[in-house]
Amino acid sequence: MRSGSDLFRQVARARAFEDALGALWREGRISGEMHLGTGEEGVAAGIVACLREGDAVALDHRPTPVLTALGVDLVAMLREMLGREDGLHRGRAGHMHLMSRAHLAASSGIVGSSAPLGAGFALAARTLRPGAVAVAFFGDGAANQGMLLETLNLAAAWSLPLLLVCKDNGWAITTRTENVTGGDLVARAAAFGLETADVDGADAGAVRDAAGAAIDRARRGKSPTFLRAQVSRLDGHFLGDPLVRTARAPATEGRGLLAAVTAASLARGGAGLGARGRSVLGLMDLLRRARREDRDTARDPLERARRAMAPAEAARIEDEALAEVARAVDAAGESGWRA
Amino acid sequence: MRSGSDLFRQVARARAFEDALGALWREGRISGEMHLGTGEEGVAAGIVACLREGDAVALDHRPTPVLTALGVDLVAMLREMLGREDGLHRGRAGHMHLMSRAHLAASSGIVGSSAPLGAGFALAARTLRPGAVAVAFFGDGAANQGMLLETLNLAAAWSLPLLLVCKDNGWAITTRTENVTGGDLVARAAAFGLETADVDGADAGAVRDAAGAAIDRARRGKSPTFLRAQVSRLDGHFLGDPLVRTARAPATEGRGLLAAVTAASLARGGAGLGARGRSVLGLMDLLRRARREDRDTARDPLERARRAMAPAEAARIEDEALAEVARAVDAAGESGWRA
Amino acid sequence: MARMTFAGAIDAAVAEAMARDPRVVVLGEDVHSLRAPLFARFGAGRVLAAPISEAAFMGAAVGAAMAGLRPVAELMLVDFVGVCLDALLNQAAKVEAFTAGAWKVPLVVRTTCGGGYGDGGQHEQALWGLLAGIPGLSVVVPSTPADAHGLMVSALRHEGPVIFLEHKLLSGQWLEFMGRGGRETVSFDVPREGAEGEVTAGAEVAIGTAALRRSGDDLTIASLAVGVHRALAAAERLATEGLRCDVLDLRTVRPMDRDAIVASVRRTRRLLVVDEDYREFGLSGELAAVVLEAGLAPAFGRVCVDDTIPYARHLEDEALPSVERIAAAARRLAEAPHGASPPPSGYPTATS
Amino acid sequence: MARMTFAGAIDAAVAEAMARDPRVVVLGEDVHSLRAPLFARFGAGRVLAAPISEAAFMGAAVGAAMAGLRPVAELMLVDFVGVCLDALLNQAAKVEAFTAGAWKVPLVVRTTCGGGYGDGGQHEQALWGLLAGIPGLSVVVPSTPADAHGLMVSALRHEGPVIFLEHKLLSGQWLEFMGRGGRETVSFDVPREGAEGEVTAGAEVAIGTAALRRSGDDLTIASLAVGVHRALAAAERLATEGLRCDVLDLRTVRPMDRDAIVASVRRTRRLLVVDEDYREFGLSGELAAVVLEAGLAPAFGRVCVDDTIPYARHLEDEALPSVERIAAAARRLAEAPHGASPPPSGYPTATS
Ligand SMILES: Cc1ncc(C[n+]2csc(CCOP(=O)(O)OP(=O)(O)O)c2C)c(N)n1
Ligand SMILES: Cc1ncc(C[n+]2csc(CCOP(=O)(O)OP(=O)(O)O)c2C)c(N)n1
Ligand SMILES: [Mg+2]
Ligand SMILES: [Mg+2]
Repeated sequence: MRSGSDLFRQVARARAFEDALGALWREGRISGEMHLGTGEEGVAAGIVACLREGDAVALDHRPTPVLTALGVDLVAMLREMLGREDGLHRGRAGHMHLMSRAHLAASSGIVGSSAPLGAGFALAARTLRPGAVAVAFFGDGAANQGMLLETLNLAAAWSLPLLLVCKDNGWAITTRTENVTGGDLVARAAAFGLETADVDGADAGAVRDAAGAAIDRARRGKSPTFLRAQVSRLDGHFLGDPLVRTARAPATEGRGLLAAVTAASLARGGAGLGARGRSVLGLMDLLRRARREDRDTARDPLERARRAMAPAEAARIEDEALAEVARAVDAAGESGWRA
Repeated sequence: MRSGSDLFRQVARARAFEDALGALWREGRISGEMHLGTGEEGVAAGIVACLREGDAVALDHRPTPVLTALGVDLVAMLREMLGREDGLHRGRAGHMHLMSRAHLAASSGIVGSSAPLGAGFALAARTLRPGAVAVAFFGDGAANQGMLLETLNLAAAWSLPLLLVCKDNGWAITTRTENVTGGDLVARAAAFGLETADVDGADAGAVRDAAGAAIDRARRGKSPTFLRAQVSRLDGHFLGDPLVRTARAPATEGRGLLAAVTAASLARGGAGLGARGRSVLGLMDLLRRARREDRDTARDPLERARRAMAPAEAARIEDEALAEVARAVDAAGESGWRA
Repeated sequence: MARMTFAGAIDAAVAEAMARDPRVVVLGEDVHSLRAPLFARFGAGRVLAAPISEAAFMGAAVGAAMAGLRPVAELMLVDFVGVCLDALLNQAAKVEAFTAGAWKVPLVVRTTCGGGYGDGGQHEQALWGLLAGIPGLSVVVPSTPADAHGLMVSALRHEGPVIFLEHKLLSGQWLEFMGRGGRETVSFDVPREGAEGEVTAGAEVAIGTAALRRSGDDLTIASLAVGVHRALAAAERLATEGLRCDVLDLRTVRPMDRDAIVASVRRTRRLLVVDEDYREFGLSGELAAVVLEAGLAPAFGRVCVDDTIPYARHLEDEALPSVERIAAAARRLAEAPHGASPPPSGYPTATS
Repeated sequence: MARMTFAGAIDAAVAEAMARDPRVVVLGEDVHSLRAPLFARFGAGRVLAAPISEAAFMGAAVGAAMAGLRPVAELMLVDFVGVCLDALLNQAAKVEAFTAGAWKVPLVVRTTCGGGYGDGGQHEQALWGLLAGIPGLSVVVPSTPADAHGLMVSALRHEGPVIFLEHKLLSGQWLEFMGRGGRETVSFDVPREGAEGEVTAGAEVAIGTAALRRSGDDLTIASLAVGVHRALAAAERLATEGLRCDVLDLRTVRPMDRDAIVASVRRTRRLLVVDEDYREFGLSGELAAVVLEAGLAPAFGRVCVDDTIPYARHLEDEALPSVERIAAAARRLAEAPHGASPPPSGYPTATS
């Protein structure tokens, strides 16, 4: 297990990398939906700190914090996301499908699919590499996806060396998980016969400690664990998230939407006033929450980790991380190759 | 709600019908996999007793006890299973797809699919027929199917007027549910935010009482319920179940299988002795259980219901049921139509 | 007549149906925000935000349709159909057949498809061939706002299940959502006639009818959705070279408008299929069968997607049917004698 | 050489691979009893009985294959693929493409298909066309014990995902399980050459190679699985009428053996596809495209399944490709001039 400054370094590296991705995306150099992992860096750092060679990880649509912590080459990843022939996957995969066979790490953009994938990694670990484990990362929204629910059961039934990590940010795109979820996710997992843990995902150390116990158990062939890490979504669902944009600038960015909603809520034919009112209030509440969480420092794992460090040490490590990523961005953008 | 003798009558009718199906199947007049509902008649009778016009039921691969209790025409059903052009569905559907639009009843042979179907019935009920409810029937094996697990959540999240009935017979074909299931199914459902009930499914009255409370709650728009009814599989997974046949007559019916298993367990290359032994013991245990449950009277809902009745009354009702079904079989077999 | 965007034209059809018919409900992930105007007007009872449980809510939509509602179930991307195919394959598509016509499933599945904005191979598929292969389903794929509106009007009145595919490059709302995200720094090759146009409110477009978008006697280009616009651009270019093309917009994949295809190909004796779906075992093959069954022996070619769509924009552009690829394939066909296709270049053979 | 049943030939290939290679594991519902000999020999660690959670265990099989195992994942019936398609469509089929070849998924999906024993429309589908439409998958459908063995041997050595379809009418074990159930009172039209035959243990049959089962210059009948045997019987009958047929057993659907098809049709100039899968948007259409692309213009016909398979045995017999339907279609093709298919009788048209 790594020390506090190691954890901090991984959180800082991950954040620097995510921020670099944000800049590249805004410049139009990364295409499609870019889901940043900002807010999840503590989970990534804490869990990767417990892993060793031969362990495997299955990732969702926010794979980068875990991949940076695992030590996957930053330049190769950046080049991949820039769509370059010299990228990690020669530009074939993109941000939702970053993989590294050497690290036994694979991501997928289908919500929930990381769970069965992780179960398979765990099965292979048990069969071929006794003592090795697998970790599957997913969100709270994914926890309602059938294949994931099936995997909670499968992991328990087969007693797989698997850690299921739910990065619970309370959101699935524009849906509040509490509005579409029955019961509590930790209790749910426990009812499937899994061990459970519930931690503050902004606290990398707490994550590391909880995951460490679970992973040790898994290495010894004991029952699998569901770990819920409460995190915050610092940059909306993806970059350019219309909810965040509307929340930030209702008068400009949100104008079209708000006008359409208002007109519709007054249109002839439809539900009664009460139901219409509840709808409009519901939408307002989403905007309010989106605004509150937008780059919310209170639940920022980087802020949190920084506070636990000597300021000078923290600054040095952050500078190093920023420099490392800046070098990677420079290297990634180097010519010698053009689309 | 119906009285005890009404319940008994439905149990007796359902059993008479299932037995008639068994005879027709053995005669080769019904094709394919014939899953009888023997052992589940108490559940069917108890729950249908709580239903009224406008309610809907979604059924699995053992639909007939519920359909007979609902009053679906026996002759039309028999003709359907005989594959006749004058059958309920002109021979297009067969035993796994019996439906009745008039009764809002539909069955499906895909394990777990009755749950979402029932949720949809419940949604339509709430929207179009306030006060009406839907019931989804399924087995314990189905409780590990993704779409069913998703439906536990959906029912809770949307607060649907739905009763989810798990006919728990401990089996899925040759698999003991306990061997592939984490946790307890009732606790699992509760963790999804559902109300729950756990009853002896051989006791039609107990089923009726538990279902009655749940259905009343649903009619009033309160939270949906998961009801587990413990039942026994009296005729194996389907008619001709090789497990049952082997258990009944290991020396004749099971000879091929047992010889192959023995040879394989001694073959060179493979697992160590311990693992092989556990496998063989596991298979023996399945045979032992299958033999024990084969037409086990102790957990037979008909026996149970009979005991609670005055013997003469019981005999009269059973005779009526047998006569009704015998007439239906005669009528179904009437010529005037040939394939 | 009114000018509408592609997505707006669909929304208008849905809104009108909801206002008229209380049985019409919308359900799916994020519909409260993606269809915020409908949510504000019709309330949470008829615009139901679902968890990420496509199998459950799609199956529920089937049940709801059987029990009297007319649900519009939204599957965010057709790529996700793999988690809920059973509801379509074994339930929605089969109830009518199982009941010999007695019980129908008036369900509309509204879903997005297609690429051209760099989202990678799990988010840009077409998959209409896979869905059209299922007897019992209708599959429609409009290319203009008018057709999008008219086909949705028809779908909402249809007695059976209809899969309605909305191409993300035509649907400004989706392209903004998944591709642009408010950026000025990216651009997409959006077909203008597809993204916005005149719409007659309430005007049906019958399911199963193709539309001839351009006439020319030398070659038939059959396509749908974005492919139609690419084909029209290619035809324009080819016309300057003296090659005149029919451009047939299929609009519906299943049931296929065999008559329209046969009529065109009988005249042109050359058929080029432009299909953003995977090349093999799908729409393009079916069109080959249709013309052969009609006793025609056209020169035949196809411009399709051959493999998993790559992420990189330049690779994606090569993978998706482009004006260049279409024009080149058309020229090859034009050189071939009637009834003899030129050997397709670079196809892998099974024994290689 | 040894005489084996169809299922026995497959089991033998799996057992041999398991004995040789500790990476080979079997998982699926009821495999402890359905593969009881393997379970007894290799233990629960390598023969894993799964809950009815196809999406989870199929996805797990993909992950296991990526992480070093060679799983044989059993999907009881291919009809159930709707609950786990995502694992095949978006995971197994795409990992190699996403990683530009760096990471492969050596997964075998063993599943049963096909009708002929009265089990109804949700349990007798073929669906190989749907699966073959997915780039990245291989799909094999053997018709004899030797091919079943040889294709399983190849599948177990293959570096990518292979869907191995086992027809229930050929596989005595499955037919007994789902159709006969120990009864003497029922009978099935089982092709004898398909159900049992000589097998050379360990002999590979390469994926992607068709086999010519019978030669004749008048007409090519292309088929697979049970259809091959029906086609052979029809060809026998047609021979007495002076019509000589090539019967081509495709064996693999994807990748298609284009060369074998083209070579045969070039000679016969007539192509009849006999396909137990749904007629439209699948294998039969793809074969039409293959011959057109090769510059051939054969008379073309197809004998397929048109709609949801009905339960009643007599209706089912009419719905599945039969010797009678094949022979009748062949005669129609023989009467047509080369390059002009006779109009197919009774197809619905989209505009009707
Ligand atoms: C099966 C499937 N359904 C829907 C989507 C679209 N989608 C992408 S991310 C997302 C939300 C996921 O929520 P959660 O799992 O909580 O992760 P978060 O984005 O909050 O990190 C959705 C619905 C998808 N990719 N896959
Ligand atoms: C999705 C799916 N997977 C597998 C099957 C095959 N199958 C039919 S019944 C059955 C067992 C079902 O067990 P359970 O739900 O407990 O019902 P029971 O048969 O015990 O009444 C299985 C696996 C199926 N029909 N559908
Ligand atoms: Mg979330
Ligand atoms: Mg059971």
